[in-house]
Amino acid sequence: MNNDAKLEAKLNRKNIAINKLKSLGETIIEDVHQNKVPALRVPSRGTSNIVYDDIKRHYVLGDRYGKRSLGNVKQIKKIGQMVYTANFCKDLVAREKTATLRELYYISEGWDVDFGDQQESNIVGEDLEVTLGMTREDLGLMPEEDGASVYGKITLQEGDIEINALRAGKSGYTISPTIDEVEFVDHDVKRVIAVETMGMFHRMVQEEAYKKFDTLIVGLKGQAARATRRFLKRVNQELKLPVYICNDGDPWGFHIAMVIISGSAKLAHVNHDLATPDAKFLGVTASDIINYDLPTDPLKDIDVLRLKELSKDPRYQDENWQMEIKKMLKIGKKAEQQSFSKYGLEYVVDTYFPEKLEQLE
Amino acid sequence: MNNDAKLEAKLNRKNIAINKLKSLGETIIEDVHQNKVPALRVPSRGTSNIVYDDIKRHYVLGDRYGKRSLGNVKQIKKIGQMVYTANFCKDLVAREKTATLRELYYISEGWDVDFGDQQESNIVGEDLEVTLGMTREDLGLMPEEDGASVYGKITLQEGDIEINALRAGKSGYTISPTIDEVEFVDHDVKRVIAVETMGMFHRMVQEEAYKKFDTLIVGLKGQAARATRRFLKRVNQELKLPVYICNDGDPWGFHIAMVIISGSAKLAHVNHDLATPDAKFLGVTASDIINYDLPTDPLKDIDVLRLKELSKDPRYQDENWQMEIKKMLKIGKKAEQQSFSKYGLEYVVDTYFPEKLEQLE
Amino acid sequence: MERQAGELFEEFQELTASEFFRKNKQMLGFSGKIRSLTIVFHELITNSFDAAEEAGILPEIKIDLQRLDKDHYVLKHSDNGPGIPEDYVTKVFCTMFAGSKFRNIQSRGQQGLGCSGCVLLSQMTTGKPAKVTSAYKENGKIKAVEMVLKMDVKTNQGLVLEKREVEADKTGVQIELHFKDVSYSLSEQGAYEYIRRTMIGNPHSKIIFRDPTGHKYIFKRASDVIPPLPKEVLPHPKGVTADDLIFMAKHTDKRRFRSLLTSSLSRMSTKRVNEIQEITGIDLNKRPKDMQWDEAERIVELFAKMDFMAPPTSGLIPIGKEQIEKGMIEILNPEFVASTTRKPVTYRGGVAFIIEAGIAYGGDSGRMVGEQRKAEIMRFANRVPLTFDQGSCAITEGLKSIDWKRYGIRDMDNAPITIFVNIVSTQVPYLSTGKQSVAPEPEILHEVRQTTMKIARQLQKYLRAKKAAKEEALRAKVFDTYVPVILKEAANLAETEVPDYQPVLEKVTRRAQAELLGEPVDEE
Amino acid sequence: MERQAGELFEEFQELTASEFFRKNKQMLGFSGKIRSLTIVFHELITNSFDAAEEAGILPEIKIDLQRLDKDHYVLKHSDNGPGIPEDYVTKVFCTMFAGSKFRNIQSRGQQGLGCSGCVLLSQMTTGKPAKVTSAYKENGKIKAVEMVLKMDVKTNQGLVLEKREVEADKTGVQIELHFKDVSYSLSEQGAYEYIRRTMIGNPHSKIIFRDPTGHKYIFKRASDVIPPLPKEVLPHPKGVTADDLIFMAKHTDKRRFRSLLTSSLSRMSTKRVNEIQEITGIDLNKRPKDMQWDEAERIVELFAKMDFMAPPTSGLIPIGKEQIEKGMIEILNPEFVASTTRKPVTYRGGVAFIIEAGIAYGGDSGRMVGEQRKAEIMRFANRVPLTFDQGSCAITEGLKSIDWKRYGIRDMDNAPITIFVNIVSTQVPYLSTGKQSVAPEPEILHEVRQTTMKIARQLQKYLRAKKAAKEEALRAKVFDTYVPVILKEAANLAETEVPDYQPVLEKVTRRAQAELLGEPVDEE
Repeated sequence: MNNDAKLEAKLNRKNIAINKLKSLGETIIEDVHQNKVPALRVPSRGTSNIVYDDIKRHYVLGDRYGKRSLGNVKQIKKIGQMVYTANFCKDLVAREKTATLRELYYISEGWDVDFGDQQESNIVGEDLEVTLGMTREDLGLMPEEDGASVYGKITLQEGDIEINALRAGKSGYTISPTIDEVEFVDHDVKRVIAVETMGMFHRMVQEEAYKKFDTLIVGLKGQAARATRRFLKRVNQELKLPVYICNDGDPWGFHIAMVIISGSAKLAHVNHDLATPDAKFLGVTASDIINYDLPTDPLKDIDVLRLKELSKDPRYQDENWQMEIKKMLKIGKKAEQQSFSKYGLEYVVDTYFPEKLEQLE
Repeated sequence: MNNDAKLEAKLNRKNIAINKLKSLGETIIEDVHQNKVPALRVPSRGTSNIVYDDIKRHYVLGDRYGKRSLGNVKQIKKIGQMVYTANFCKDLVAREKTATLRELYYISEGWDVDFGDQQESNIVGEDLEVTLGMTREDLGLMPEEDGASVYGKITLQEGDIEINALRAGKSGYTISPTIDEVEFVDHDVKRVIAVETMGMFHRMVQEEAYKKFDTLIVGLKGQAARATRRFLKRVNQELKLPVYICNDGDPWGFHIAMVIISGSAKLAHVNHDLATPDAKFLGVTASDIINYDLPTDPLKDIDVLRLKELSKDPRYQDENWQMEIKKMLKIGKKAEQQSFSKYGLEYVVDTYFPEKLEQLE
Repeated sequence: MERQAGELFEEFQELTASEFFRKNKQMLGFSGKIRSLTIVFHELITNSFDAAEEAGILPEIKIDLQRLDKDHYVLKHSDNGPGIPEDYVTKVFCTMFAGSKFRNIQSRGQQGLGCSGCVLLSQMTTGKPAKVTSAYKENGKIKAVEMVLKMDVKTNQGLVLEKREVEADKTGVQIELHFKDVSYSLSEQGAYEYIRRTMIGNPHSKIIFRDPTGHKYIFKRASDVIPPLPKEVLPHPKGVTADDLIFMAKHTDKRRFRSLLTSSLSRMSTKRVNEIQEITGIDLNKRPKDMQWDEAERIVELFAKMDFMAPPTSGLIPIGKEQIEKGMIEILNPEFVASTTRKPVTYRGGVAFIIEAGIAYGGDSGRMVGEQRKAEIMRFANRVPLTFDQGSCAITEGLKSIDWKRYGIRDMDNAPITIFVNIVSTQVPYLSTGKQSVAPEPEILHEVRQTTMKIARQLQKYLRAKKAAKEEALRAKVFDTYVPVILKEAANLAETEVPDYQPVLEKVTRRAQAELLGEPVDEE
Repeated sequence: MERQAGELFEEFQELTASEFFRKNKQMLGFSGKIRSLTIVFHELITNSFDAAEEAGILPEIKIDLQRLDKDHYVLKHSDNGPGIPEDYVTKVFCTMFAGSKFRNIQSRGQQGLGCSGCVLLSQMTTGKPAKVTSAYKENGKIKAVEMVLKMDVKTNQGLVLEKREVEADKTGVQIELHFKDVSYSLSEQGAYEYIRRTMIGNPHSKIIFRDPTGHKYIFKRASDVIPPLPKEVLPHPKGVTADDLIFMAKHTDKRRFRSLLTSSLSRMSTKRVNEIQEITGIDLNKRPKDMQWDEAERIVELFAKMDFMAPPTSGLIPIGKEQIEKGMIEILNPEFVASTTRKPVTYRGGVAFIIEAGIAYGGDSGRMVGEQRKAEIMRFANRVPLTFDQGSCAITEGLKSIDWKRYGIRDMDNAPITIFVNIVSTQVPYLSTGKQSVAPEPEILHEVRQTTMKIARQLQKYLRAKKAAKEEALRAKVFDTYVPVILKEAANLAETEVPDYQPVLEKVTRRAQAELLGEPVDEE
């Protein structure tokens, strides 16, 4: 994209958001004119309306709706909160500003229909997302948390600033919540490797894994933030880079990878923007634990429970996952990423990654 | 400092570390030659040996020692772990590498005296720090966690890479654990404002607080990491910049500030490298809660307990702190940084900060 | 050094019941100072009630408890019952195992130990004799006698120390007893609470009680209806054991076993007897005394397999819904009360029983503990309050197993509620010697639950209606407040004028009311 | 319709003790199938023990329990005691409240209800008569008689259905009883466990028990010493009530009250009697029968204030340290055992008692629950196991209040430990009717704690020594393993040669040993 196209795309996103928000108000006013009790149809986010889409390979929302009616005592406050929040967002988008959900919550103090607690304002934020079919980032509502750290040969543009993720410090470039406003200017890598812990991130930087594997290194810091997932999806789609994920070898590490790959049930309404179905889980697998004779901890009750849940999850129905889950249950053990240090600090980069990448590519 | 001087300083640090580690081994071998049972004297880190130093304005270790004797069944393993760890660190420093405590733990699998759990290896790491009088970063043992985010007009050098913290993305430059290897190249700011949450950080970036106040913005992400504290101390000492801290208005926010200012008891042995006694707490104070009529939550039992603890803590003996703690206990309420949004998103930058900075400067 | 048997048996002796219980007074329930006094109240009050009702008199009891010294009390207890004929006075008060209540009849007391036990305790702790005045009708005229009595434990007989005829204008018995080693207490297990509960279970009675501080409590009659007298009922075939049959056979005046069966058991027709004869092959024409144990056993085994009509329930006289409510209102002054009496059913195949229950909410319901009212459970068996051993009792267990949240009581323990449950039966299956808790037979548990749940639903309805009234006011306010501001904001969002919303506001208010009242709501 | 008193008393009747208990068998402890059978075992075994010991015979009991049908058992119980003279057989087995144990003497049973209660239960549940064979010496020759007996509850007397003389070569009683509605169980409250515990409390006895599966358990005698016969002891002045004094006065053959006092109470000298006369002003020369209640009361009040020597303890016969340990070793085969018997002390001012306790650790100590051995508490009163109501018992309470961690037992509940506690007294203060738990008198609690803590210290010493032995081996290994590798690594760190560390290694090993043994360590 050239700069004009970029600007246009940005303006376009802005206009769509404003129009959608406006039409929400119009629906209500139109109902009043027709002497009907105004009501909004909000797609249901209940578990029974969250469906795994085999084609898209991630969770999507089904077609069930809930109602927020002005004529219902329990719903009237919600509808009020939605309208106020919509006005607030419209103002944010118009002024090209953002706010956190926490700020939204405090802002509501001045409203006639305020939020009882943070939980309430979070829900209304999501209601707005699903009702309008837009992510909350589009509406100017940003998460508090920053995304992952990125290290490697990629150049990004935020506003009029160009950032080289190889020259942003040893801890790399931090993906900000406004990742959708970032453009990819240039890159010289063949793949992306995301790792669960910053300990592993720094190890890879230190051992120059970015050179050895022509890779971007992404330090997830545990469960991947929305911005991180959006970033990974974008590098995968826009730059056609394969994405590999390497986490701790336990059900929680598995699932951090899976949420990147297939999205979460909770965010079914935005998974199309967040899931990267082509991303691949590199390790640590139960097979790795055995093959590399890693130091382990015994599975706790909660780990076993979680593994059994995963084995029934539609996202894990692939043969390989099933096999790995069974194997882990059988050996009754888990291992951390960093446990490769048993063989020396360099082992993971010198031996493990090359072997696993060869298998997957 | 010119480049030669820098290089020399770096080499110097490296040599000191290696020599200190080496002398640890020599002490033991010397004892054997003299037919004595080898024993190491490790400064005690028990609470009774942690003393608040009124002159230095932070906690320091007292002069009590514990013994690790080769002749004591309970201590022999500890002394073994220390010697092995010392050898490992010596190798790290020599090769200019770093490792995390987690990696140290796994590495120990190959030793004859390994660690039972992570807790044990952490303690031995600290034992080594106090025995040698060096920070663990000096010994190549890095924390997992990254430090704070920094935004504003400062240029840093990591190795041969220069980083401009105004051009590292909206989330700024991330202080890496190896902050001591970073040089300050240039800056154009008059002060540093550190804030507790990334929400507030992004608000300040968005409202261009860095321009309005000629300031660096530091996003602490809760309790400040060692690297962050080291960074703040260095900008305060080396660049003579005043440091202001703005946190949530509750005992935990108070204490995040206080640890930056006066150090923690737990790290008494390295506070001389970490504490910034001239840093100032900007808010949110109990007075702010009243003066700005902020949205509040009632103090919980644990908050009240913590406030009462703080009021007895030697670091809080100054009149102002005592007054603010009493006031908070009296109103029985606390408030978050972001609660200023009650008056609109810009209020905190447009009104609160200017008013408070004027008071403090 | 071995000794011969003869030597050893030189000291062999027999005790009378009185001697025995003198050594084992805890077997009469006299253990602990508070409990001992409560048991005394219980024995004397139930005795007076039973006597008055049997004679068709509305019971009225006066109790005067004076404290002479730390643990030393004088109890004066007088009733308006039919009195005791002179000849029986010593037996009633001084002979253990003597009484008129050994039949298969619903009654409050049952052991023949009650009154004589009180006299024994008095005598053991103070050495003082009992003073009894009995006024009774003989040939239509009132005769009254005052006696001073001691119990001779060696013979299990009363010794009359003094006796004189006195004047009396109405019948009744008065007894005066001294006690030491007992204690008057206001606790849940104390004498005062015993009286209070007694009044709830017996609203047709009146008790005037002067406590040791001199305070006089008058518990008024809430109803003037004397409960109908329970009739003696023949045992049901499913409720007898082989031993019972043999015992009947031994003490009958019937000539044939078949007539013994039909005359001694309920629901036992000639047709049934023939069936029994045919199936068992036992000759039922034989004399009762010739009945063998194994024959009795075979008959009882057959009983278990046969279908009989449920036992007759004419012997069971519940308090009744109206009376229970009167009693609860009189004593608890609640804001809501409900009660119900179930139909008779049986446990263990053949023992009939009735459960009745009441719930009082608000007012003086519940028990003050410190500053707060807590829920209280009042257990009764045949109108008698059960004071001790509540843990394992079927009533407690049944009530605790109810999910009170379903009935709108979120925190049952801390609700201002009194729950009353009475089990009525000729044979209440007590768990322990003291007759203070009912065995958790499945049928009894089931009935306790069902009965209570039924009235709990009424309580729920009441609480819900109370809440609904509160809510209606609230709702109207909600719409009035929110509709205008929301529409203003929506217009702002749509960048248009605020429309006239009066018709919509009226519509939603109307609909909300309908919804509240459970009427159909017109959906668009 | 009012009825006159006379009418109402037409049905008045008196019951015999047997009739009474037939209607109230739970008062004899017969409630629940398992408990009923355990109580039967208890009554018969204690009776046999008491009889044998009184006659100076080492007890040996054979018990044979057959199951005929689901709930139907036949129990054959025979002992080697002195037998019962023919004339007393029906009284012992068929008359309630008859017995020889109503004196102030330490004995196992005490109520005069035991054997006749078992016969009553048998008869009520099966209708079968009891078969008794008694062989006893008369004028030096053995005479034996076999009787078939029924209890006539209407008269509280035995009916002899059959009787014949039989041959016998040794004395003893055998009884055969049928039971229904009882159940044999291996649970903690069942009959088997009752026997096992009995053996620990009575190591001088032998029991051969054939259970319903036909398995024969032989519990061997661990000791050949017959416990000395407890003597009857006069009551201590601090232990009597006014009622007791009056009762004594009534049934004495002394002519004067002063001689009654000196002859009926212990520690009561003429000097003391004179003191009493002087202080109370009561003329103690008067005839006992003239003693007034208030005079008795004043004397008892004075007793409370006077100092008396502790009661004589010749009446108290503990099992003794050696015997307890023999019993525990025989039954539990433990790796460690300790026991102790305390000196007599008194509770409530005048009742003497002795506490003795034993601890067994390891082996078969404790109780298997699932896969794990859990601690068990065995409570005894006068050598008789207490099976029920353990919750409120002074023994349980005393043991639970001990801080076992102080004695090296971290998780008491899950330790392989059996704790034995026996209280010996002429008057064990039972809490409940069933005599299954001891009242928590402060003095008893104190003694239980002190006694147990004393032997717990011995256990602690044992456990510590065991642990120390283990550790010593471990320590030597630690030094051997670590010293070389640490010094190698230290040399590596110092970039120098590994020095000769043999002397240092020897030094540390020596020092560690010294430390372990608590000897002074030479510090540098």
